[in-house]
Formats: sequence, C-alpha cells, structure tokens
Amino acid sequence: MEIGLRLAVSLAQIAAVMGVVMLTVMVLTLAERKVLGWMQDRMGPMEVGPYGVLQPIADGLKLFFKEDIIPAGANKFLFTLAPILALVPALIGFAVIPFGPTMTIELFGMQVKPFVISDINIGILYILAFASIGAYGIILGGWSSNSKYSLLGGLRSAAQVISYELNVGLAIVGVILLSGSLSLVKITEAQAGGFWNWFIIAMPFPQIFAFVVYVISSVAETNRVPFDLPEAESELVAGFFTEYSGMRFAFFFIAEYANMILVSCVAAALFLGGWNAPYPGTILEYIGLERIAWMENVVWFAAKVYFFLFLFFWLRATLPRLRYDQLMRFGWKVMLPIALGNIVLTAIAAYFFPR
Amino acid sequence: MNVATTAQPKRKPSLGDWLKTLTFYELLVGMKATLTHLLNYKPITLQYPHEKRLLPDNYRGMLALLRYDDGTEKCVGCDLCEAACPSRVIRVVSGEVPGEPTKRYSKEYYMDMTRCLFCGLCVDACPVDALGMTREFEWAVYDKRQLHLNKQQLLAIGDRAYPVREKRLELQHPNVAFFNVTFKHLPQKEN
Amino acid sequence: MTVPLSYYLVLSGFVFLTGVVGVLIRRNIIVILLSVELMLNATNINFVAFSEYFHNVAGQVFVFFALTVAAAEVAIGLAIIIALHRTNSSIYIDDLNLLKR
Amino acid sequence: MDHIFFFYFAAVIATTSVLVVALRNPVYSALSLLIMFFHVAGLYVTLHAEFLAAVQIVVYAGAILVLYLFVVMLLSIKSEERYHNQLPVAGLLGVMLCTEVILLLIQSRTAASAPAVSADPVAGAGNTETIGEALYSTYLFPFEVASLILLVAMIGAIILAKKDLNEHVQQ
Amino acid sequence: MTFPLQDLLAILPELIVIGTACLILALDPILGTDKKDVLAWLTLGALAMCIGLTSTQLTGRTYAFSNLVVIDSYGAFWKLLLYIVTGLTVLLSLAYLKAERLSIGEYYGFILLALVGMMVMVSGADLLTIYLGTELMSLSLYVMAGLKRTEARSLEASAKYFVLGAFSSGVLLYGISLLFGLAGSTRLPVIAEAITAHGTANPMLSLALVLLAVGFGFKLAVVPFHMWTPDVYQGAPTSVTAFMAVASKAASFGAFLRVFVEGLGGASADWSVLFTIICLATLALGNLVAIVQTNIKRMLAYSSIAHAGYALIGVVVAARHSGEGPSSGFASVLLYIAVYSFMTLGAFALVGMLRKEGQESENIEDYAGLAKREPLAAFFMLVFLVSLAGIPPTAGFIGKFYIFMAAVNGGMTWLAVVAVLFAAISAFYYLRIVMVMYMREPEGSVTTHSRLEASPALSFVLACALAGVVFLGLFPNGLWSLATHAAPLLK
Amino acid sequence: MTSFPWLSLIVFFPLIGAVLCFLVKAESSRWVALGFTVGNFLLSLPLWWLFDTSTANMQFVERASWISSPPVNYSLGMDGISFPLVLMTTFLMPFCVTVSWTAIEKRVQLFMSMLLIMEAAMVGVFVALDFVLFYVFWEVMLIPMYLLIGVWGGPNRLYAAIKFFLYTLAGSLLLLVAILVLYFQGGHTFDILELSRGTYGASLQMWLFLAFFAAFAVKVPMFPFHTWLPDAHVEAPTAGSVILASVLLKMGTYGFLRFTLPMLPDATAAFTKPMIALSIVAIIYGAYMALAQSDIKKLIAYSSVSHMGFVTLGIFVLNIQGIEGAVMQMVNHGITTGGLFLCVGIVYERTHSRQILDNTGLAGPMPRYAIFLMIFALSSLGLPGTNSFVGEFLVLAGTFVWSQFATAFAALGVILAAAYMLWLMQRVVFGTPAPAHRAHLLDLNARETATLVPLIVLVFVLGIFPNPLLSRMHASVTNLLNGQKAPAYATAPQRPSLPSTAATMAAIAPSSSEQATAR
Repeated sequence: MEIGLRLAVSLAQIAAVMGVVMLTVMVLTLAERKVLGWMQDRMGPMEVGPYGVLQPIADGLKLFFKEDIIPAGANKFLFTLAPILALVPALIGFAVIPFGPTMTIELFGMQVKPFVISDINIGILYILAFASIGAYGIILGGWSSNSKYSLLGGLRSAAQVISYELNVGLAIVGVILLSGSLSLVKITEAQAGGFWNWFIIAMPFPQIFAFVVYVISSVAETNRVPFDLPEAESELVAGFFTEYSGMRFAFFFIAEYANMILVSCVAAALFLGGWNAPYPGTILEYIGLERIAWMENVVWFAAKVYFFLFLFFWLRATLPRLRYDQLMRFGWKVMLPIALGNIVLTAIAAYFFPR
Repeated sequence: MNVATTAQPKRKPSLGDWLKTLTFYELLVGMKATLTHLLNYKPITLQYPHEKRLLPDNYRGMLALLRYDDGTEKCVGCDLCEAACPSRVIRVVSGEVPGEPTKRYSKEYYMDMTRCLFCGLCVDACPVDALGMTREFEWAVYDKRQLHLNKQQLLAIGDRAYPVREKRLELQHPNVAFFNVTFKHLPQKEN
Repeated sequence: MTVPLSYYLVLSGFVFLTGVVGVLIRRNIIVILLSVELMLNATNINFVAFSEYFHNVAGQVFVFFALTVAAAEVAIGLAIIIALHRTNSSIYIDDLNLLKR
Repeated sequence: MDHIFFFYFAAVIATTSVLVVALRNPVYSALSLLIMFFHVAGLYVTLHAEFLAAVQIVVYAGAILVLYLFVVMLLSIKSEERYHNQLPVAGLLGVMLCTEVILLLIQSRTAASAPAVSADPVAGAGNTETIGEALYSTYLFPFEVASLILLVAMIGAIILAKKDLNEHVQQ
Repeated sequence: MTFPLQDLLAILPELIVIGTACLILALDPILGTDKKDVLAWLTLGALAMCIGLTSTQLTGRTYAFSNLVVIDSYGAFWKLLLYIVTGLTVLLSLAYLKAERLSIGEYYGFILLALVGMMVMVSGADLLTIYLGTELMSLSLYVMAGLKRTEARSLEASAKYFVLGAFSSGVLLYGISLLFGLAGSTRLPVIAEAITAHGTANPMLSLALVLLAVGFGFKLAVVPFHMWTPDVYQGAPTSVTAFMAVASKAASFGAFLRVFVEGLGGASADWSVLFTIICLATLALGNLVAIVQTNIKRMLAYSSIAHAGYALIGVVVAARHSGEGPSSGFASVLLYIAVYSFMTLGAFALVGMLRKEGQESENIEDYAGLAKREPLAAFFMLVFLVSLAGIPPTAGFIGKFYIFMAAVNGGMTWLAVVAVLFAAISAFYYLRIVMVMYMREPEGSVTTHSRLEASPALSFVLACALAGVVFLGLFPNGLWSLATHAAPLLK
Repeated sequence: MTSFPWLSLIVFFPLIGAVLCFLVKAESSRWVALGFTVGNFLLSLPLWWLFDTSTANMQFVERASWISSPPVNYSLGMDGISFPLVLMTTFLMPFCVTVSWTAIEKRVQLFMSMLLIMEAAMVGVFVALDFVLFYVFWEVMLIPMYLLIGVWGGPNRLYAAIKFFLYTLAGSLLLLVAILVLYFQGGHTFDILELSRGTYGASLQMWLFLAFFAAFAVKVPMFPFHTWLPDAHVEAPTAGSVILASVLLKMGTYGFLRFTLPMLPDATAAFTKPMIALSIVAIIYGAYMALAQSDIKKLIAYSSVSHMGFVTLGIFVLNIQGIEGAVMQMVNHGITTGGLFLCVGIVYERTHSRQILDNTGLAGPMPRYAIFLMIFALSSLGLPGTNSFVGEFLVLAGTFVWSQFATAFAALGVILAAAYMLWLMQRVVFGTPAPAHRAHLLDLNARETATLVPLIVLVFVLGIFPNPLLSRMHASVTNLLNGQKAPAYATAPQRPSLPSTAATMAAIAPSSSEQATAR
C-alpha cells in the first residue's frame, strides 16, 4: 500500500514534469522559429492561429499522420529503436532537476518533495550518464538507415558528442569541488543568498570559465548551430535522420529540444543558482506570502532556463557552422585545456580557502 | 584597409587580438547585431496571399491572343511567333478562311506554358499584334497538362486581360493588311 | 532478507565464462574485445559484491580502477583495430596470418 | 524485494551476456552489452554502490561502447558467417570452468556466512565521498599509476591511429 | 591529510622515470626530426640517476603509500636489471629506429612508461598495484609493437598481442577479485595470513590460483599461454622485441614470484603442481617447436619460451623444496632471468643490426656466410647462442647451473634430468644458426647484405651484452650474492 | 713440490695464443699457433722430472675460490693418471698445427685459435680437481671442436658436427645433474677428492653411475653410443681427427677412472659385468666394422672404437694390471692413432680422397711415408715392441685375472686388428698407385717428416721402455684400487698404505717392465 502510494505520487510527479517539458518543447519549436524570424527581420509562422501560435499543434498533427517510411535495406529493429533511444535519455535526465525550492509537503501521510522527482546523491553523474546514452540514438539511427549521409552524420555525431561530453563533465567538476556534493539539490542550495553566491562568480574561484566551457560544450553536445555538423543540411542532407519521417522523426526532434531544456536546466542549477533569486530570500517572503514564495523561485528558475534557451536561438541566428576539423580541434585543444586548468585552479583555491 | 596590410599573410597577434579571442569579442559583435535586429523588429515580409506587391508597368505575365473590337481574331496564322519562340512553346496550324482564298487564319493555336520563359519575342514578332502579355502570374495548377493552352483558352485570357480591343480597320483589304500594320508611316487608306 | 553472496559469485562466474567462451569462439576482434568487457564486468560484479558483504570500500575502488583500465584498453585496442583495418582490411583473427613462418 | 531485483538483474545480465557472444552481428552484440551494462549498474545500486553505477554507465555505456559502435560502423563490419574453429577448446574450457564454478557455489554457500556483517553500512549516503577519500589517501599510488595508464592509452591511440607518421614533418 | 613526503622519497626512481617520460612526450613535438637522439640521451640520464638511487635501496624493507608499495632488495634487484636492459634497449634503438624510419620521440616515452609499469610490478605489495603496473607495461608494449604502422605484420603482431593481453588481464583481474573475496584485501601479506588462517582446502582459492596462473602465464609466455609470443616477437620492431623479450619477461617474473610466494606461498603445494606441468610443457614445446623455425626472431621467441620454462623450474623447486639446507631456488630464478636478459638482448641487437636489401635479415638463411662477411658480428652471435644453449664458460651455463642445482637440492632431480635433455635439444637449434653463420656460403651476392652503420651506441650495446655474458659466466659471485640477498625476502 | 703455478700456466698459456691468432694475419697465425703449442709442450716438459713418482697424492696443486656459493673452487692438480694424458696432449698439439699448415686454407686464424682453445680446455679437463671446473673445461671443448669439424671438415661435415655435438652435450648435461646430486649428497662440495672420499647409498650410486656413464661412454665411445665417432672422424680435418682420437676419447676413460671408480665403488662393482660385456662387444664390433670399411679414416675410426674397448675393459676389470694397462693404452692409442690420422691427412692432402681405392700403392712414390704408415699400423695392431703391445697386454693380463672367457673374446679383437690393419697396409702401401693420383704422390716434405718422426720415436720408446711412464702412474693407480678411496692432497698427512697393495705392486710391476725390456 505504502509502496503503491509512493509509486503513484512519483508517477504523478513524473507525469507533471513530462507535461511541462513537452509543453516547453512545443513552445520552443514555435519560439525558435519566431525568434529566428525576428532576428532576421522576418515574421516566422503566421498562418495557423493568430500570429501562428498554433503552429506546433499543426506540426505535431502533420508528423503524427504522416506516412512512416522505412527505407529498403534498413535495419528495421534498430531503425525503430533509435528514436526511442534518443528520446528516453533526454527525458530521464529531468528526474533529478530541482525546479523549485527544497521543501516537503505532506501528501497522504507521506513526505513528498514536490519540485524534484528524485533527489539522488549522484544527481549530476546521473545526468551525465544518461546524456551520454543519447549518442546511441543518433549513431544507431544513422547506421540503421542504410544511407551514406545518415551513417556519416551518425559517426560525426558520435565523435562530437563524446568529445564534448568530456568537456561538459570537466566543466562541472569545478562546481562539484566548490559545493562538495553531486546532488543537484545540494548544489543549488549551496548557491542561496544572492547572486554573488552563484557559482559563476562565487568566491573563492569564480566558475566563469567553466560556465563558458559548459555552455559551448552543451551547445555542441545537443548538436545545435554552430556545432550542428551531424545534421548539416547543406552537407549531409539532414545527417542521421535523413531517412526518418513521421513520428520517428518527431522523436528525434523532441529529443533535441528536450536535451536543450535539460542542459539549460543543469546550467541554471549549476552556475546560476538554480531556483534562487539573485537577492537573498524572495520578495513574496518579505511581503508575507511565505506560502507561495515558491512561485517566485520557480519563476526565477524558469527565467534562467529560458535565458539559456534563448541563447541557443540567438547563437543559431548569429553564427555559421564550423568545419569538422575546427570543431574537433576546438573541443580538444581549446575547451579541454581550459576545463582542466579550471579544475586545477579551483582545487587549489578550494584547498586554501575552503567555503 | 589598405592593400599592404591585407597582403601580409600573417600578422603576429597583438595583446588586443588575444584579448579579443579570449573574450569572444567577434562573436559578441555578431550577437549584438542579431539582437539589435530582434529589438528593432521591422519585418520586411509581405503576407502574400493576403497582401500583394504592386507589379511594375512592364511586367511580363501570361500570354494571350487578342481580338479586334468586332470580335474577330487578330491572328492571321503566319507562324512567325512559332519561329521566333526560343523555347518552342508555340505551335500554330494555319489555314485559309473558307471562301476567301487570300485570307488566312490559325486553325489551331497551342501554347505549352510549362516551357515558356516569358521573353516576349513572340509578341515582338507578331505582324498583326495578335499576341499580348498580360499581368497575370498566379497560374499554379495541380496538373501541368492544364498549362498546355489551346486557342480558345488563350483567346479567353486575351478577352479577360484586354477589355479594350483594337479597332478593326474596315478599309483595309485583307491582302494588304500586312503593309498597313507594319509600315505605319506609309500613307494610309482613307477611312 | 539479503541476497547471499554466492548468488553474485555464480552470476559473475557465468558472465566471466561467457566472456571467455566469446574470446575463444569469435573471429571478429571487436566482438572478442566485447567479450573481454564481459569478463571485466564479471570481475566488477565480484568486487562490488565483496565490497558490500565485507563492508570494505576497497572493492569499489578496485572497480573504479578496473573501469579505468578497461577504458584505456579500449582506446588502444580500437586504435589498433583501425590501423589494422587500414593495412590488412580485415579484422578477423583468422585472417591475421602473415606471421606464420 | 531484494531477491526480486537481484533475479531480474541477474536474469537479464546472464541473457544479454550470452547474446553478446552468440549474436552474429557486432552491432547487436554491442547493444546487448549496452543492456547488460545498464543492468549491472542496477545491480550496483542494489549493492549500495550508486557512484559506481553512474560511473559504469558514463564510462562503459557512454564512452567505451559508443567507441565500439563507432568503429564497427566506421569499418562497416558485417556479421560473421561462422564462428572460430576453437569451439571444442572453448567447450572443454567451459565445462572445466563450469565445474569450478559449481564447486565454488557449493563451497561459498558455507563460506558466505563467514564474514561478520558489521553494523554500519560503509556505503551509506556518503558513498561517493568514501570512495574519493580512499582514492586520494589509501589508493593514491594506484591512482597515479592509473593516470599513467590513461596517458599511455591516449598517446598510444593517437600514434597508432594517425595515418602518416611524418605528417607533421611535411607541413 | 599530510603530504606524503616519505612515500614520495621511497618511489623517487619511479618519479624520475615518470618525469622524464612526460618531459620526453612534451619535448618531442618541439624538437626537430633530426634531434630525436636528445630524447634517448635524456632517457639514459634518467636511468643512470635511477640506478644510483635504487642502489641505495638494496637493504631493508620499507612500505610506502599505505603499504601498497614495498621497497626492498628484491624489488631493487629487478629494478636494477630493468634499468640496465632498458638503457641497452634505448641505445640499440638509436640506430635501429633511424634505419627503419621510425624516429618518433614517443618511442622513448613509451619505453620509460613501460619501465614505470615494470617497476610498479616488481615493487607492488598489493595485487591491485601489481595489476595496474602490468597494465601500464602491457599497454605501452601494445603500442610499441604496432609502431611500424604502415607494415601489416607489425600491426598484426600488435593486434594479437593486444587481444591475448587483454584476455589475460581479464582473467588475472578475475582471479584477483576472488582473492579479494577470500582475504578481504588484496594486500599480499593479508592474503598470506588469510591462507594460513583458513587453509587451502577452498575451491575458490584453487580457482583463484588457476586464474592467476593463467593471467601471469600469458605475461610470462609459458605454454599453453605462449601462442602470442612468436607472432609478436616476429612482427614487432626488433628493438621492441628485445625490450619485450627481456624487460617484460623480467618484470613479469618479478611480479609473479612476489605474488605467488609472498601472497600465495601458503598454497604453494597447490600451485607448484600446476606450474610443474606448465614448466614441463613449456620446456617441451619451446624447445621442440624452435627447431623447425626458419625465422630467427621466431626462433628466438620460442627460445625465450623455453627459457621461461627453465626459470620456472627454479620457482617450482623452491616452492616444493624438500631437501636440506636453505632453498636457493628463487635466487636461481633471479640469476637466470638476469643472465637470460643479457644474452637475449645481445642476440636481438644483432638481429636488428644485420640487414639484407634494406630489410632486417630475419630468415636464418640470411645468416649464411656471416662469419665471412662480418666475422666480429658472427663471433658475437656465436657467444650469445652458446650462452643461450647453456654451454660454459658463458653466463647461460651459470644460470642453468644454479637452476639445476636448486632442482636437485629441492629433491626434483627428475625435473633437472628432463630439463637437461631439453637443453641438449635446444643446443641443436642454436647451433643450427652457428652452422649457418660459419659453415654455409652466403647465398646470392654479398652486396645485398649490409648492416647498420657501425654506430658507437650499438657497438656499446653489443659489447655490454657480450661482457655481461662472459663476465657473468666467469665471475657470477657478485650477481649471485645480489640474488641471494634479494630472494629470501620473498618468504 | 713447487708453488709455481705450472698447471695454470699450461692451461692458460694457449689461450693467450688463441687471442693472438685472431689479431695477426693468416700467415703469421700459423707461426703463432706453432710457437704456442711448442711453448706449451716445453712448459709441460719440466713436469716429467718434477713429478714425484712415489706418491699417489695430487701434485702441483693450486686452489683458489671461484664461486663462493655454492663453493666452487678453481683447483688444479695432477696425479699419475692425469699426468701422462697431460703430457700426451701438449706433445701432440704441435703436430696438429704442422699437419694443418697447408691443409687449412680458409679462416686460418680461426682454426688456429680454435686449436689453442681446445688445447687449453683439454689440459684443463685433465688437471681440474673441482667437479664444476672439470665440467666447464669439458663443455668448453664442444664449441671449438664443433667448429673444427663443421667449418673445415669434409663434405658431410654439418651432419657430423651436429651429431658429435648433440651426443656429447646430451651426455654431459646428465653429468651435470649427477654432479649436482653428488654435491648435495657428498657434503656440499664440488671438490673431486672430497667427493671421492664420501660414501653414497647403493641406489643413488646406481643412478649416478648411469649418469656418469651417459657422459663418459659417449665420449669414449662405448658400443651403443659410438655412432657419432665414425662420422666425426671422417668429416673432421686431420688435426681435428687427431685431437678427437688422441685426446677427446681419452676423456671418457679418464672420467671413468677419475670419478666413477673412486666415487661410486659399489655401483662400479655392480656394473662390472655389463661394462665388460659392452667393452668386448665394442672391441669385436669395432674390429669387424673396420674390416668392412673402404674409407681409411673410417677404418681407423672403427679401430679406435675397438681400441677404446680395450681401455674400458682394462678399467672395469678393476685390478691393477687392467687399469695400468688401460692408462697405458690411452696414451698409446693417442700416439698411434694420432699418427695414423696424421698419415691419412698427409695423403689426403695429395689425393683429396680418403678411399682406399684411391690411395693404393703408396710404397712406390712415397717410400718414407709408407714406412711411417707401416710402423703406426703395426703399433696399432699391437706388435710387440711397439707401445700398443704394452697396453693391450696389460689389459688382457688383467682381464685374465677376472675371467679367462672374456680374455678369449678380447683377444679376438687383437687378431681382428691384425687382420684389418694388415689388409689395409696391403692395399694402401703395396699394389699399384691409382693413375689419377700418380702425379700428386710426392713423398713427405720436411715439415711432414718432422711431424711424424717424434711420434715414431715415441712409439718405440714407449714400446720398449714403458717403465718410466708406468712408474709415474703406479702409485695413483694402486691408490685408486686400494679401497677405491682417493688420496688426500699432498700437504695432508699421508695415510699408511696397506701391505697387500705393496705386494701386488711388487708382483706386477717388475713383470710388466720385464716384458717390455725383453722385447
């Protein structure tokens, strides 16, 4: 009974988070096109609904009803599996993201943390672990399509994702050193009390370099412009999902956006204080609305996440695609040394000036 | 930027260059540019089906066969347009008007508009001004065979696009029409 | 109600054996290396199980090192395989017969 | 509950490990191994080694196996038509070792109870800290050796996989 | 957490080697292609320093790094041997690498890194440390074996070496895990205590023993775990082969003895039976198969297998020692491997030196008439081969002498008898080369044969090896006292 | 007794020459080798007078520690058994050089240095008093001999060389094991005299005997192990054959005398019968085989098997006549067979054939040569008045004491020897020369004459006056048989010899010298 109830609550939480994420993805698909359009003095989608706001639904319907083509000679099993493998890890990662303040509420006689599905003590490693699985979807999708473009895209992507994942991991280490925990909840809590405590600028050693490395690497890891080599339209038609259509294509698409959201959430939690407001406490608290103070925190979190998401679009609108060797060289010869140096300096600083 | 500096293959990077690299200066410049556009959002998009651009005066659109004001076709079936067309759009089958041995007309007249490039050479070539270019451009069809136009269709376009027709010269003998039209500076027959 | 240690040992033994058999019967070097990974994982299961049952963190540390070594081996091994494929255009162990006599 | 988890994980691990060896397509083998890695990680979690579980997935699934797949696809390796002809040897060895394992089982049934279970589980909340502490104090020396191993692997892989030795010379 | 200065001082030689290796790896891209020799001299300098430092560690026994490393005369013996053979390998590589157009600086870095692995192996007091040392050594050697990457044979050797090496290390690690389960620790003294406490009637212990034996068997290249050896020795660049055949084997024996005697000495009754069988098989196969080889590197590979068999005799008899008086078995193993190192290194140095049509002359037929073309080289080869065959007054005889003495002392005269019979067989294939060198006329024109330009370094290596072989053959006292000084620490 | 290191000098003097030979030109290396061999002979010559005939102790003893653990010593010494062999070795070596003077054309330096190394090792074997040292010298000979046969030998030399090497090595490696067993059973020493004093269990003695037998019987060679000998003899260059026949074969019998008898008395007694049986088989078999040969060298090789059968026969009858005869026969065989091989070598240089058919009728064109050959042949068949007679007679006398039946069989060997030798002489010396070789058959030149004459002289000297030699070995042989306990070093207090020994001495010694003088 107890277990069943707990399970039910967890499932409800999961459903809620998934709902939010899916909703965000929907919003993002539209937002991206709109923002890109505006930056390029265009309008973006305007037809479906007023000012095109219903465009995501139309797209979704279209993809849902589109014929699902499996190319001749493709490996059917893997071809079907790959999109799922791409999507699931992206969604699983949200389990440890704290969307709001650490608090517990009584629900059916159980302690429930409403803003995090599971506060496990290796949260950040968990995210890294599942982020690394995302590569399988891409590489298998590329391989199973029985198409040269897809294969090349898949291979490129695998190399790129692994290379940049390393930098992501190393960039995070500095934060872990400062916070002394792998749990995202604890890391976020460690940054409470004003923006000067955010790890991006926190003493003893501001993680600004790590932040930059993290952002750049996460852009690369999510295969976004200017690192969208795996799906470079002009070179590889569309990379690993050239041959995909319909819902399978949609899965890849959702996975990419979910990944964007995930890395944005992590970036917000690690470097920008998560749900903490840039000032001590919350305004709602000051004016005596402690009961709904969490709303302010959640809004702050959402704001930070959306800032990062906006950054993705912004970069896409601005930068041209890198050449592949440049991409790799940049990852290994620029990002990696910076991340390593950051770790060394942070470690020294943390040793002499423990927080 | 003078030529001398650009000709130099590699300049030793100065401190400023390093600083620029380290702070992603160029990148930020680019991003500022895009952000500026976002903030000063002035779309140049035309919502086409809803609003349309003004066409220029000499716009060359769909071709049409014309008639005189009395409703007779201008075309005399001379095949000159067919000869002039670089894309072989036009096919003309000419014949004599029954009972009038010297008078010719186009028995059939076809235009394959999928091939037409709207150069206007046929219009220039026509001795009797039987061809004209309209300002129609929305000719999307579901079946491209629909773009294979026959004489009736072309005449219909002409009727639609040229409501005002040229007056037929009554005094003109059909046999000298050629001269009348082409050499307008010559003394015309009296009306 | 904890799981007896022997269960883990049998499991790891089985996986290890499978790995050994794989090394012996497969011709593709890559699959052979995969089988070696099976063996290493069997070892890791052992280590972790012992670590839990002895309440000794050393076992987990060993797994950590085993992982490191596995990663290093894979890097070297795949580099060799790629270079081999470049010169021999085969990665079947049967086809490696230049060095006989 | 523990038993259920164990038997689930054990069953999947055993099945997939056999599949790794038995499947003829290297990609399928690798995928079986992927599934196995996940379940091994699950097993670790039941054994209170969460850190290792995560590391298992990060390193094995995230890095090692992707590399394998990468190479399999890069070299466009097809499935094998036949197995190596060492099957009898393998069978013999298997039977031999199986006997050993059975012996082991019989023996360890009695021995498993031998080590006294101490009161506090070492791998509690601070599993990661404990490992880190051990790594940087007791096992400092092996840790350094391991780092050298990685150095060798890195440079060695570059040397071996580089196309032309004198590439940088010609530039 | 205090700064482990004491511990760091204890492993100062290792640190020097590591530091030099890193320095070399860092310097390599900076230096021009023609200046790679600098790296070799750097290596030698580091080795010289290490020799000096390790010489001071010849007495006493200290543990470092929470008892994971042990600094004692046993380790010091192996380390000194390893320094010397590494130094000689580096010297002989100088000219060889140039001739093979393999002048890449990483080579020296890898040699040093492999050396670190070996040093860790021989001075590890913990199975984990030893395992990691083994891996460090093996990984470096895999790369070095495949260094001639444009040549299919080199890569094939590397691949074979790698596959079997990875397999064996997996087996080894599984054995270690079982031992960990038995003793609750991988430290050798603790394992020894556990074995004495619980006895040896434990199938898990037997399984662990078998697995460890298999794992080390691959590293030692004993039958039936030898199959990689001929291929790898043949395919790898000769200087690497020399290094593998000598240093890797020495370090493996060092670690093997330490593990099996110090850690598993309590179960020696069990494992010595196993190793007796392995030893017999090794002697038989190594010697018999060597006879039919036509490639000298392959032949030397089988010969090295056979020599591992001889050394194993010492191990077995020391473990089963039943005669009166102290067993000198382990000391004889130490001495045997030291002696083996010199002669094998010398032989491989010559193989690498002699060339035919710009290639290495690997076929035994290529040595026809060598005594006429290169009397001195032929003479050197003669001495090395005679020593390998164990004929006095060379060091090979002294090595076999002590081994057989240990066998007789240990009450295993029959093993000694078997061994001498195989020694007689071994003389056949060694002498075959002598025969080809001295008694055959060269086939083809003489001009196709050549050798590396007489570089002083190479000459020095050969002279050292020859001096070692002859000097140790005539005056083994010093080495023997070193070995007897080092070996008892095992028990 | 002097403290002058005579023996070390004799052992290592040739080694200096060996190194020197490498350094000089081919021409001069011959002279260097000659100089060093002659010099070594001259160095060993004073021993003849310095040798104390009255004692059975080791003389000219030198001791130094070589390997500290286990205690291997560099200890040299000489007694009545080794003395004649050492002198014979140094005596023969110069002739080996001279006979190779023109016969060896390629790689002369190597050849000469190998000869000198051989000399050092051979002398070392005879004077070593430490078992390991003995073994080292014993093995050191293998490689030079292998090269001598393999590089400068006949057409089938590779096979012969490797066969020789493997046979000898296999045997001697077993010897090594036996030595090590002795070390642990005999009080942890390698000293031969110490070991000789020890007593060992019966079964151990059996095993040790078999191991010793493997080494020594191959070297002798006794009957089943003789097959390497004809090949090696035939293919070896003349000097090699001489060394093989004259010195190397003696090492086996020397080993029996020095080690088997004193150390393993019980086993020796137990194995007497089979050993004697093998010896007789060797005598008769060798002789029969010799009869069948068409190759002169092979014939002489088989005759060696036969003659060495006499030696082992003499040793294993275990009485003083037998053993003295054996030692005597060792020396004699060395001189006679050495002479025969020299002769064959000389004619081979001319006709480039060793076939009897190619070398017929030498008496005409080469009268001097024919005479010398005849003398050696007669000596070989044991004609009274020549040296071989003394040895063979003593051996037969000793055998007679042991068993008349055996003597009868052994005597058959003498008769057969006469048969094959005389038949050989008939074909080679007499008859008509083969026309193809007629032109090459020049008589002996000065060098060759000088090579053969000393041997001829010795054939007669030893045949007529064997006593000086016999007297020098007498004390040692007696001591050897006397309870089969080796004497202590000369410095140690001497043990009183038993009266029975003295009586035997008195009974035997005059008789043998009488016989000798009577002829």
